Amino acid sequence: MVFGMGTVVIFLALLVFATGVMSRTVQRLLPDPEPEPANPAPTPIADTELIAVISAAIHQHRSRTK
Amino acid sequence: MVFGMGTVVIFLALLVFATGVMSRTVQRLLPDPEPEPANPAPTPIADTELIAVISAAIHQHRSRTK
Amino acid sequence: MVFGMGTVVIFLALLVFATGVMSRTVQRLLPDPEPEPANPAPTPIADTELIAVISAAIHQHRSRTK
Amino acid sequence: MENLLQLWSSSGLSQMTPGAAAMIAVGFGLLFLAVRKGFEPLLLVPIGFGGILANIPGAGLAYSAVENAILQGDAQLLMQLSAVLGLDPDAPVKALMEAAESAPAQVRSAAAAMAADAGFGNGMLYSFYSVAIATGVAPLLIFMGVGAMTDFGPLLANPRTLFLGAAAQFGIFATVLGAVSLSAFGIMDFSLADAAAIGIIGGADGPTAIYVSSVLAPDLLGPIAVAAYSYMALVPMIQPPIMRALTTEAERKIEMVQLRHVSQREKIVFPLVLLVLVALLLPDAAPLLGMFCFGNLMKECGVVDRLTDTAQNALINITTIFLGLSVGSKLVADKFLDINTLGILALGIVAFGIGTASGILMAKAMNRMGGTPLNPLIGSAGVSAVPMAARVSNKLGLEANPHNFLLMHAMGPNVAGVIGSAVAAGVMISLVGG
Amino acid sequence: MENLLQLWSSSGLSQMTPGAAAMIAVGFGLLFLAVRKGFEPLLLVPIGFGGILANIPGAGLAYSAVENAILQGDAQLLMQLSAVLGLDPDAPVKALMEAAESAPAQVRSAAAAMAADAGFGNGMLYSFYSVAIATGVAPLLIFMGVGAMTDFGPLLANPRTLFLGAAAQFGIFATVLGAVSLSAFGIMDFSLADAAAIGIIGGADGPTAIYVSSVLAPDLLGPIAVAAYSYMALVPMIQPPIMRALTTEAERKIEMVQLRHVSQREKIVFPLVLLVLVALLLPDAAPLLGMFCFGNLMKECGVVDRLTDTAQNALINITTIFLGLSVGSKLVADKFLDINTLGILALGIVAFGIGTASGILMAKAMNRMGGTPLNPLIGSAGVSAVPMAARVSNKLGLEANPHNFLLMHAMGPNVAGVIGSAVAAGVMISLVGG
Amino acid sequence: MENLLQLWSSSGLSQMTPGAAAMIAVGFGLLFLAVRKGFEPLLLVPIGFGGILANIPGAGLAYSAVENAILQGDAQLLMQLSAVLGLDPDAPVKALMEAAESAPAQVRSAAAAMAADAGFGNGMLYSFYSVAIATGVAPLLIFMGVGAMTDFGPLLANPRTLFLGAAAQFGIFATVLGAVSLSAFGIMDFSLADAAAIGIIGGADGPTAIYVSSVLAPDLLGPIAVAAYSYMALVPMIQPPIMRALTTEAERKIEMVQLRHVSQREKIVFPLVLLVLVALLLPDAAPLLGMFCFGNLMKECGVVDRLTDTAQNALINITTIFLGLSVGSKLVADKFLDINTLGILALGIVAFGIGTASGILMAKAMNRMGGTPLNPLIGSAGVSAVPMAARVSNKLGLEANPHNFLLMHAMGPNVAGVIGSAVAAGVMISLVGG
Ligand code: NA
Ligand code: NA
Ligand code: NA
Repeated sequence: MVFGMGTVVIFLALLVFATGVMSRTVQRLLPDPEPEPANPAPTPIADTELIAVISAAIHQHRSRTK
Repeated sequence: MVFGMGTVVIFLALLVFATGVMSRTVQRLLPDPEPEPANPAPTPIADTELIAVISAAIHQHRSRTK
Repeated sequence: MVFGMGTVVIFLALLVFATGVMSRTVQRLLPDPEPEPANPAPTPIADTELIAVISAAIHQHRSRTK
Repeated sequence: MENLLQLWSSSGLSQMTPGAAAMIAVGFGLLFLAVRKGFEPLLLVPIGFGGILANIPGAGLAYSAVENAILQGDAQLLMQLSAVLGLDPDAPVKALMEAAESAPAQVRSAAAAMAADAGFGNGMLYSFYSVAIATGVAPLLIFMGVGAMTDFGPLLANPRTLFLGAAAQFGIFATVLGAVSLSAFGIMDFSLADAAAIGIIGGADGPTAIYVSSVLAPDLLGPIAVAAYSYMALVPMIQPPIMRALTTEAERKIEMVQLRHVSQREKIVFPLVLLVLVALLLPDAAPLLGMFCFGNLMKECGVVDRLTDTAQNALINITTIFLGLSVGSKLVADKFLDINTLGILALGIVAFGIGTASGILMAKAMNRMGGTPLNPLIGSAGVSAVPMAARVSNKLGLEANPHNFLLMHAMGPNVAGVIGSAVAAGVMISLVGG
Repeated sequence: MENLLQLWSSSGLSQMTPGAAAMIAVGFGLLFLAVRKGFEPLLLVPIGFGGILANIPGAGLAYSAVENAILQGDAQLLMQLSAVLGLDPDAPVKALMEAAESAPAQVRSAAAAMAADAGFGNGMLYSFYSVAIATGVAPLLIFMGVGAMTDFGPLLANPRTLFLGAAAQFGIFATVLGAVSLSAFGIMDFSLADAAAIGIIGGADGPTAIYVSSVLAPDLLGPIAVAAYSYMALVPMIQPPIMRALTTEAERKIEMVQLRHVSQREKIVFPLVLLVLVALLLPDAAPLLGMFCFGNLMKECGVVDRLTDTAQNALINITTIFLGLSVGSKLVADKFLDINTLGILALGIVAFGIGTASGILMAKAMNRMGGTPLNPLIGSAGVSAVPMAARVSNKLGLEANPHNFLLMHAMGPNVAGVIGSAVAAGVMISLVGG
Repeated sequence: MENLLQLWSSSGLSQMTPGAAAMIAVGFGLLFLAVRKGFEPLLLVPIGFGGILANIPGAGLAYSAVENAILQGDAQLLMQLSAVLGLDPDAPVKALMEAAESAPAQVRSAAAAMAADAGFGNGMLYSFYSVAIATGVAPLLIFMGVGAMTDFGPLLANPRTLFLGAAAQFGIFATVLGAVSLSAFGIMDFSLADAAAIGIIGGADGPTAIYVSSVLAPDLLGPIAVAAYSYMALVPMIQPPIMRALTTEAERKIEMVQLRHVSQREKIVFPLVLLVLVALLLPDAAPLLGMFCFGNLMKECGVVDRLTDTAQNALINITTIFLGLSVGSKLVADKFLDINTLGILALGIVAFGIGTASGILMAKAMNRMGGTPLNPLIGSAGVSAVPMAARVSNKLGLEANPHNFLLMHAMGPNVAGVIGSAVAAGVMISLVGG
């Protein structure tokens, strides 16, 4: 069982090491591309769109509750 | 077959009896906790919340219909 | 392999023929019923309904995002 | 040229038989009823389509590897198979096919090994049937899903309606007697097990009928399933005349008192009460009613909503697809085109009628014995066919009295009918199959 | 009259044994804990319900066809089965049942053929168990789904927390030694394989425990699974006293620096790094960790979202239903009501305690060795029990210091604990099962 | 110490072979293509990952119990297995492995019993393969799902485009001839069945290729599936040069008349017409096209929407996960790293090229024969690779004429190509496998 526990610790120590190497490598060689400017702030919605949204919501609601 | 039909009737009669006992026991010993005041009457929604809701609905709608 | 290719072509030729016959038959004998006037133009929604819809949307949104 | 001949001899046209053609027509008929008439489409579309596939000549989709080897193997293979199955070297194909189904398990597995070595495999629909129905798992999963969709509230508010669900099962037992009598008079040829499986059609519950029939009479599963689902779809046509004939205008006008509120905890405990009764009294109904109670408990307990959602949707839908196609595999001509099928269809509708009548008469009897009066129209809902039969009760109630909303009242006997026919199924398996 | 006797003799009441009654009570107890107390309901509802079904007398739902034939067959069939299984004609039922499980594969298949010919079939829960657990597939699919729901971000931001996940596995190995000692002193009767399977309870990871136990000790799977999920649910009660005893007020107040941002690409590469290490060093952990990494890669790579969605929902839910019912099949009285079960429950809670303590002590030791200080409260999260253990760390941290949000910091050791116990599982299988 | 040696000898590093390392690299290559380049990620992520898992040394995930016993058993077990498999006691491992696959069914089941008694089990990926692919069920369910997502509207509006889908299958048959020639000249070593399975790559339809290959050449399934999906992903690179070379600027500018409206009822009847033709003429295509038509009928009939939804989502996703991992199990080094694999890859791309060219030339020929002119660019879409090939047609059309929207017009031949290659598959199975 000492061997068993030792194996677990050694395995995870290797994983700590490998993860460290991986993270540094990825950060240097493969940085994430510029994050896209997520969801832009919701702009005021025109009346027609409002109606459309609401009717979609109604429709959705009905199809759910039927 | 008479035995068969008899068994069905006796089984369901026992079930009527057991259900009655169960219902009375539960109502006495384990009444449902005070029902939470369900959905409170929809209060007037502030404009910001309205926008949030609508944008959520739009987003939902789009992610559905794409 | 010539037979193989020939079979494919003959099969699909028969399918072209059968499809043509089918389409003409269906169009003559089983025309689609008058299409229902889809979703009627969304009429102005009374205030109470609006509130109901919005609270449904909120509820839906919350139950989704919880 | 040889290739051409090979293609032609393996084509469907060259192998078509009148029986196969007739069964393909039956399959199209079922599709027509399902798509145009709205007859239980969730089951009859897969069943009808599976029936067509099963009868494609030369494809062997509904046959096991051994059956395919018998039907398509060369003379030498047939002789070897005859030897393994313990038949004469020149035994007819029909005898081989029967032996392939009824031989002892080790003989069948030796024959299967021989067919596999000769390159034959199980047909697709046969495989579906083996996994979905022969093991019983598909009807049980459907029952779990149905349980997860059932609201016992109306039943708990008025448990007396369980008697209506009991009475409507009389159709089942009367039909068994009918089937046994037909055989006694030599008109049909049903064993007691066959008769029991046929009777269950009167339970108006598709998965129960399939489950019982897979245990007691697998050969009759095709016509029994088709009859069960067809008649369930026909409930709005079959029941009203019987309901009108057995009730007076005054009875149909009876308004029922509003149902009491049923607490969530009662709904949680009820499936457990039912489970205990089943465990104590009728273990043979434990698979069906156990899965039903399990689905219902998942729904009502409120702490495993993601499992409930899956049981009500993905899992029951997947199961329905395979169940339907598997039932279709039993629509092969040589099993379906039989005088017995007509007998099954006739007995099935009789069972429906008797069940409907018994439910109504029981409601009238209960009114005579006193207590809050029941509108006898809800008695017919005891056959199950959820929720169609309850809707029929509601419709006739409204016709007689425009303020008479029976729907919720009829849901009580309606779900009681599901329990009732599952109990009847357990009784049948216990008496006949044990 | 004969019918009545037949029905009565096949009823549950006439066949009820005290053991079955006790196990049905245990099943209701598990349901109560799951529904009222919220103990891991996703698993304990199906397990509890399955346990009740398994013990319905006469239904035989948890038994194989051969076992059902032994329990319900007539004298002649029993003699034939004894002959096939290589026992005396008058061998007691208990010996037959054991032979039915432990005989060579070909003998078992001959006995199965004989039972099938006599009309006996596998019980529903036995079939579920065969497909879902005996093949190992259900725990693996759960692991895939868990992988598809796991965010390794906090772990990648602070990989040192992997050591906490390693330390907490000490509970596993200490428990194995404990189980072996108990057997050496003659107090219990566990083989080394049994001990290894019991130890894994200390990993606080249900599917891992079920997987290891299905490989090393199928007979103990019932109590092991029940112990694992029950103690996982009890983490908020078991851990806090140990955490308070082993840390000072000052240590609990340590605020941890905010975690760095982890890029998407690191998250994509990490499961592959883990997979390579597993492949190179510990192939016996490859099924568990391979499926875990697969699920995680599907989630992070972002190009197979529809598969990820299915792995996180429909597939894991379906698997959970069958896994739970299958575990329930191991709650039959004659397998569960055993002094060993008490030993398993006792050893399991010891394993939890030691794992919790080891995680905390490791955190304190790492603080002594320098580097950015860790709040030792996150050490206890190394046992896994995701995300409960991390929440417990967070709660105790907030008690000591209202500005101390440990949740994200504790998620690192928490998911490390999942990896750690899967590694420990591989080691066990390699050392004991190989 | 002994424990350490046991762990080391069971580790992957000590058992790693150059072949396994190379195949793990191939697996990572497939993942890279899928994740970074977007090559058919839904299939290539599971296939690539499965390929890595299959080659983890010592894990034996892709091997049956018997194969694992041969690879890891002791000398005595190997001698016993040799005896059962009918080989010399000192037969080399390679001979044993071959016998384990090709021995008669009863011998294989005796060997399996022996391996089970010695404690060996089927590897996880082997189990997935047995259930998902060896039975044929996974490709069929994918086909059902694809059917449930296919809109035949454009095809029905212009049924002549079926000829384009027919012509593009010429790549299949030319490739079969090529593979047979390569073998005749001794360059490769393909049987006729192998050649037929390889040819299907030219059908540009993954599930069809896997289905045919599982029936005719299971040993080549790995490279065939990889080639099929890789080339489908490469369609935007493979097709345009061929399309430009075979068409004139004027031809590419041809605008096509708008498609007529197709009624819902035509769409409902079409899958039934196709089914009848298959039933009458080509039963060997019935499983593939039957399930395809079934899925399409469910979608169009509009009365079983919940089944359609499941077929399009949960069911096809679950199947895709298992199909991909199962294909990965065929990427073990000793089956994949073979000169034949290079031949398959080379023949596959030739098949794609010929199919593309045939489709275009057919469109040009049809224009000469009169009728409403077709833009020959839509001919290339006849290879299938839905909807990629149609998008390529559209893109080249827009390049030549900014008002020329070919997408919907190309969808006709595109779905015709799916039917065409399924028909070709049926022809192959009928001619070669029968
Ligand atoms: Na019923
Ligand atoms: Na753990
Ligand atoms: Na194609």
